[in-house]
Amino acid sequence: MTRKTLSTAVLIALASQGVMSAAHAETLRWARAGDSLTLDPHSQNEGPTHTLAHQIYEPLLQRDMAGQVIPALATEWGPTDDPTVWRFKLREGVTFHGGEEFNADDVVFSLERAMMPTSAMKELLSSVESVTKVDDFTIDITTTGPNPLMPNNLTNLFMMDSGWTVDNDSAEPQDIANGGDNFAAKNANGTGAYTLVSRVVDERTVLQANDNYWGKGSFPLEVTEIVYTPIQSAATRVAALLSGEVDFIQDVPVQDLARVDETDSLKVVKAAQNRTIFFGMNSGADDIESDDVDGANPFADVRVREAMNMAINREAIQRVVMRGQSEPTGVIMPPFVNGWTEEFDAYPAADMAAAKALMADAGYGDGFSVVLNCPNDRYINDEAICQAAVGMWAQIGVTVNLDAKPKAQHFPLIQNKTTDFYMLGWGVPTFDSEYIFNFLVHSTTDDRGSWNNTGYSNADVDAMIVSLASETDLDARNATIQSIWETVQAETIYLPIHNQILNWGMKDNISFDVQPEDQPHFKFLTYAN
Amino acid sequence: MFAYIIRRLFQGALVLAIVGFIAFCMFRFIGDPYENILGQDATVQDRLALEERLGLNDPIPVQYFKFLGNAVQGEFGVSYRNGIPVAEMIAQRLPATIELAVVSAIFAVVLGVLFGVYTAINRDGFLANFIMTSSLIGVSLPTFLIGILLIWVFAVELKMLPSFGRGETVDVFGWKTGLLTASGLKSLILPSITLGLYQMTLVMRLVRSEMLEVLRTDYIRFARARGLARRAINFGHALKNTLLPVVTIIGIQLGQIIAFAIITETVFQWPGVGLLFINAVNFVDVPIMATYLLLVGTLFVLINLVVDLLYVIIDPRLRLDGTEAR
Amino acid sequence: MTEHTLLEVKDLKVQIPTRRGVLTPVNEVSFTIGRGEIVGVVGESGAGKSITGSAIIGLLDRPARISSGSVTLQGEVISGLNEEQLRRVRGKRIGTVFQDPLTSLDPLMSIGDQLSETAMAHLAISREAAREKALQALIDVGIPAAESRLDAYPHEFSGGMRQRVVIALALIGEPDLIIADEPTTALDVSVQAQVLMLLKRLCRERNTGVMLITHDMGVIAETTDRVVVLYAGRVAEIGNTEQVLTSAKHPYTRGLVGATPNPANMDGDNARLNQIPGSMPGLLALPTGCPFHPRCSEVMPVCKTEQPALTPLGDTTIACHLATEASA
Amino acid sequence: MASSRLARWWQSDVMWSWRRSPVAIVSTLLFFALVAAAVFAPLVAPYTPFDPASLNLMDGFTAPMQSGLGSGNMYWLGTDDQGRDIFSAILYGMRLSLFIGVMAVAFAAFLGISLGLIAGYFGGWIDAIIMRIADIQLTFPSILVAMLIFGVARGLTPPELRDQMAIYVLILSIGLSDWVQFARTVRSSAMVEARKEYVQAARLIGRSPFVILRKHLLPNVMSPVLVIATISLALAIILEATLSFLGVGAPPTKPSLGTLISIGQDFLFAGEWWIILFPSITLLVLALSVNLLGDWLRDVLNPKLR
Repeated sequence: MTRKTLSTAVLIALASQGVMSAAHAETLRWARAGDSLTLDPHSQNEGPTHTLAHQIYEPLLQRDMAGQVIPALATEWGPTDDPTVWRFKLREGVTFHGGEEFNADDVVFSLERAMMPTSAMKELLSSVESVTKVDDFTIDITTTGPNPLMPNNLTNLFMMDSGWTVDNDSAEPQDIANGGDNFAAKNANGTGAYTLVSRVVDERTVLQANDNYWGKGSFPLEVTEIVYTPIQSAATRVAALLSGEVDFIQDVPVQDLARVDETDSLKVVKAAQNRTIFFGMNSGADDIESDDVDGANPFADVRVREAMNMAINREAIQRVVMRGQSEPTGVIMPPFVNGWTEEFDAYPAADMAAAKALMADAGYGDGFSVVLNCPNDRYINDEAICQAAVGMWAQIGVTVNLDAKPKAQHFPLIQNKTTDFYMLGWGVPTFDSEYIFNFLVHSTTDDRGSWNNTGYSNADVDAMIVSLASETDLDARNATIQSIWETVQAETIYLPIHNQILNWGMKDNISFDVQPEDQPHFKFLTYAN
Repeated sequence: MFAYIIRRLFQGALVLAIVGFIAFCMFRFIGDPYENILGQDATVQDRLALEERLGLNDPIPVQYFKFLGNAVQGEFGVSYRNGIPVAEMIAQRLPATIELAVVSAIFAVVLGVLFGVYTAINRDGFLANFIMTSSLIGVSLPTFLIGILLIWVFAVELKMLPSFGRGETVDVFGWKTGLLTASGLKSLILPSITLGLYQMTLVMRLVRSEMLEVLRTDYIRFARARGLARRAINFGHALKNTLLPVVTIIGIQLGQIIAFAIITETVFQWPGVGLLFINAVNFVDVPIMATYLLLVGTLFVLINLVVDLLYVIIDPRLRLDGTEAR
Repeated sequence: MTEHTLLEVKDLKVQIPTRRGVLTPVNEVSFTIGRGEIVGVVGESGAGKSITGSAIIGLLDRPARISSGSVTLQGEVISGLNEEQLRRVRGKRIGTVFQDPLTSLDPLMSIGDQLSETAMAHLAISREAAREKALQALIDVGIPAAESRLDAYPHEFSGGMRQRVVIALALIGEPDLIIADEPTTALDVSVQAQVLMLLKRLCRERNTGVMLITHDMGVIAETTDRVVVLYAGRVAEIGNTEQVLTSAKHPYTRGLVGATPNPANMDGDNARLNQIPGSMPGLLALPTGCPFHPRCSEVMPVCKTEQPALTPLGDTTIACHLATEASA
Repeated sequence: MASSRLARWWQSDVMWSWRRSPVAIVSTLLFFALVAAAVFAPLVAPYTPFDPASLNLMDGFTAPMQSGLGSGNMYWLGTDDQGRDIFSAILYGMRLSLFIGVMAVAFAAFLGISLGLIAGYFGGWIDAIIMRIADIQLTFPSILVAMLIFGVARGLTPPELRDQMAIYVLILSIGLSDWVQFARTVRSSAMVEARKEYVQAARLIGRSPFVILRKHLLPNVMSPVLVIATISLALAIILEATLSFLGVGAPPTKPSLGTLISIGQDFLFAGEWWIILFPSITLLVLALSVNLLGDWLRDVLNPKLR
């Protein structure tokens, strides 16, 4: 198995690094915009919640700081002769923080727990039919059909101790929506590098290095204590870093990067993020309400969509709004996603004259007006990007009324299909195009297309998307992905802007790479001296 | 007297019920919690199922009376965001807000009364005019700007005071206080100045103008004619009479302090109920929002009641019948 | 000044600078009050009575000030004293009774406290002694059940009772002089006489001089020994009360007396009051010469050009050209 | 005739003390200069910051007295993150802030005076109800009122009207939080006036209450109302800025002074100080001049302090 050898190599490299570093006591004061929502690892599928869980709990496989899949609680894995059955060898000699031994029963328990109705992780395991114990340190996962990418779905699925969880009445994931409150939401017992010392929600969480961690020697583990403080206001968060009250922050506002970088004791580390920002518009309806055109939908005309795509000056947005902290793109996926090509990524140069000509061709030479819905607290400078785009479209005669709102009010508009023109950002946790197609391209049905608010519906494309799930021939599968993308790009159903770049600000004696999913694993962190 | 308190409490409860209902109705328009609860991987089916489970399909009055019925029993529901009982979250956050509000109020009232008395007594003095004019700067800048400027100067540039949070806290009979540790006290300085400055200016200006009026009354003139010492006149007679209208305003201002704490807590990441409320607004966490409003409403009703009672204590004219406190 | 003289006001001039010029509400006023003597100061409103009273105890409201002249109390000039020195004069040596008992008392302090506070400010006595004294003061002014009312607040007293309290406050520092500014004007007619009699009795008992400011000739007649008539800030006439009432020399005084209902000057069916025609001029528009001349029934040419000097005429002293003529 | 009336006005007590108060003169001049600049913003401003088509994004973050990279235009006070000329944005933003402030105060004054007159004139249960509502209103802090109204209005208005909606919601919510002061003051004056003979007489000869209220009571309460209105204007401008900070204020495409400041605070640590500094100074000077004016008016118009 090539995957296995690669993983082993990574582990060896890490091990040697780990041996070199000194193990002195270091407290890391860490701040980001939001707090983890719960300690129950299966109750929320959300970035900050996973980040904290990753310090305490571990999945079978995890992504390292470069985004590569590496072994965690599984040491070896691969499909068996039956392509619907995957076999995982488990790490031996691992104990939970409470002293319980980790074994196959815990894995079966944890994965089954994650598939329960109250779990927020169940979609990631929707293709899983059963999890069976082979022996104490081997399990099999059976899927409904061949699923070549199944392991990618396991990197955020954390392992809990079956005894501890059941004994504490937490056999089912915390049902947040129904007001469920369980022991596991406030307490934690993982196998991870850090144990929970204390936690006050939204205020302060303290973690301490796990003395019995199996990865001692394999990971640097230089941080011995983590103090995690959510700081919501961007200005205050930066101020806390500048004044030396915290050592490490996520979500540095782009405008403050230079200041942080120039400060003697601080530095900024960057990496491309797994998230593309784009505009969607309702091209499927015959008429839309939020425009001033009677009886017609200007977005239904592909020339209008192309003109609007062409009017966006992505470089200007990158330079001014994002201060260089973005990668302009012509497709709604970041480069590391399977299916990405340079051709798709190429975007049209801003050309107002050509755009105006297209508008005239389409019969909208005098322009039209429409409402754009935009979040103002979700993506990096989301509202400023919308404003800038509004100005650019104004130059080709499209009067866009901007309606910017907090994410809690913005996303329901998309999900309830009550917006005709909106901004959205999309991350691809599976690193594969199918995930994008399922949510954003497939026409809206009960189990697909829940985020496709464009009204775009193409039976051929839908059929191709459905076929991806069970296609075992990777080449054929990739070819299908290519052809779906070609259709999607030709129709300009979305207007991509850029891929975000992640920035972490930290003390300059810290050596830490930015993880593309914005998931710092502090066991990898090292200090310069 | 007793009947009077009962009547005020009854009125207060009525006010609360109305406030709660208006607030509850209004929240229906703020947004939907679905996306936040379910995450981006959710399907349409998931959403419908959630709607059913949360009871969001019930008519609004039904939802409201459910909420109110539970609230009377001290059951405020559970946060949509992280599943923790609202009562628990509020109880955890309340000490932070109360400490901030009380310290700010003390700052505002003590300095406000002192400056107000000083500027009234020395009406045309240079220092008095200077205080009066510079106090106007305090009310001519929005609170959030003052907070950010304070952080910029004292935390970022001078590195003298913390920019966020409430420092170390100590548990005293279940009440987490920051008043007993050095870092807790240091953390209080900037937020309480930010929060109290505006109110201080208001109190000061109010005390000054009331005091100026009182100083012109016959009984002050008569007190002077009786040959009482200046200090006895200014503090024994004039200030006491000044405080009568001031107490009402201070009561109202205390309510304003709790409301404006939302801004201060946002700027300074102060872990109080105001920050909780703003987070809840962003997250459409209706149980928290509704409970916060009820809490604030209750506080105001109580403050008003206390103010009315204080009135009776200060003003002997109200003691005999005591039925009408105004 | 004789040794019996308690207070001497000499050429007192009070000025108020305003945007329309300097007003002189009190202009070269001179008079004396002897020990145990009750002197009435009478005139229409705006004549400068109250300001004179305020000027004596140094309680002029800014920007009014004494621009010249002097006030001498028991041989000591008190018009130039500083605030602290004046404080020791007020209440201790000069007691004051204001017009409106409703507003003279601090509504938030019990009258017992107000009394003992005043006593302690002036007499070196303990709190208990002060309270004793306060009780005695209340008994002296005839408050019934005084002991039980020490802790009562002003609003619990009727108007007449309140003015008694005010008198008690004025007397508690054992002053030599009382300045009573319209002490009964705000009271019901029925209690006016009682309060006046009380004031008169107490002052006689203690040999306290009284400056009784009023616009009511009836009060003057019943209470005072001597009377000072003010008109437009100047003394018009000073004399024995009886003499002034029966044979006033100044046309203005005659007018005042004639305007007061009095059985003595009512004759049968023609019983009607004499009115002084016109009204007192504003301080900004004082006529030249004698300020009274536009209203005077006996006006002479000289009155329009020259201000008459204060001249003794018989038992009284008047400022009128008639007097000058008579004496010339 | 007109000139003599003007002369009489100039000689009036208020104007007399105005001429003698340097603070009053300076603050009046400042205030009217700012108002004029705001009213004539389209004529004064070199750019049109509310027109998105005129913005050149590449001019963003131009420092004061520098030329933008995109257009080469010169910007006296620099530009913001969208390439908007700060100087022009301040003028237009002040226009918006003043409009919201004046309209909010006018609304509060109208509501407060009407209710205050009615309560004071009629008394009884009408008075009791109105004053009870006022008490409830007082217990509810202005920012919460504004946030709630804003939330509802956002749900109810059609999306294309949201920009205008924000402005009227601000007017409504600031006005609603402010009428109680007017009502209380007017009520107490009205109660005193309503008992006077001329009003009783007017009542007896059968004049309608409306006429009595307007002709007899209203003129008597105007001077305290003027004082409250002035101070409320400053408060309203500040409150508008605060609400913009909380995200319930004027939209960033048409920024008010407060919105400009809250945009600018994001760039304070980044060294782009001009985005926050100039709007803050303008807000400070505007509110300060109104406050000083209000202070002076109160001293002049308050007979108890003269």
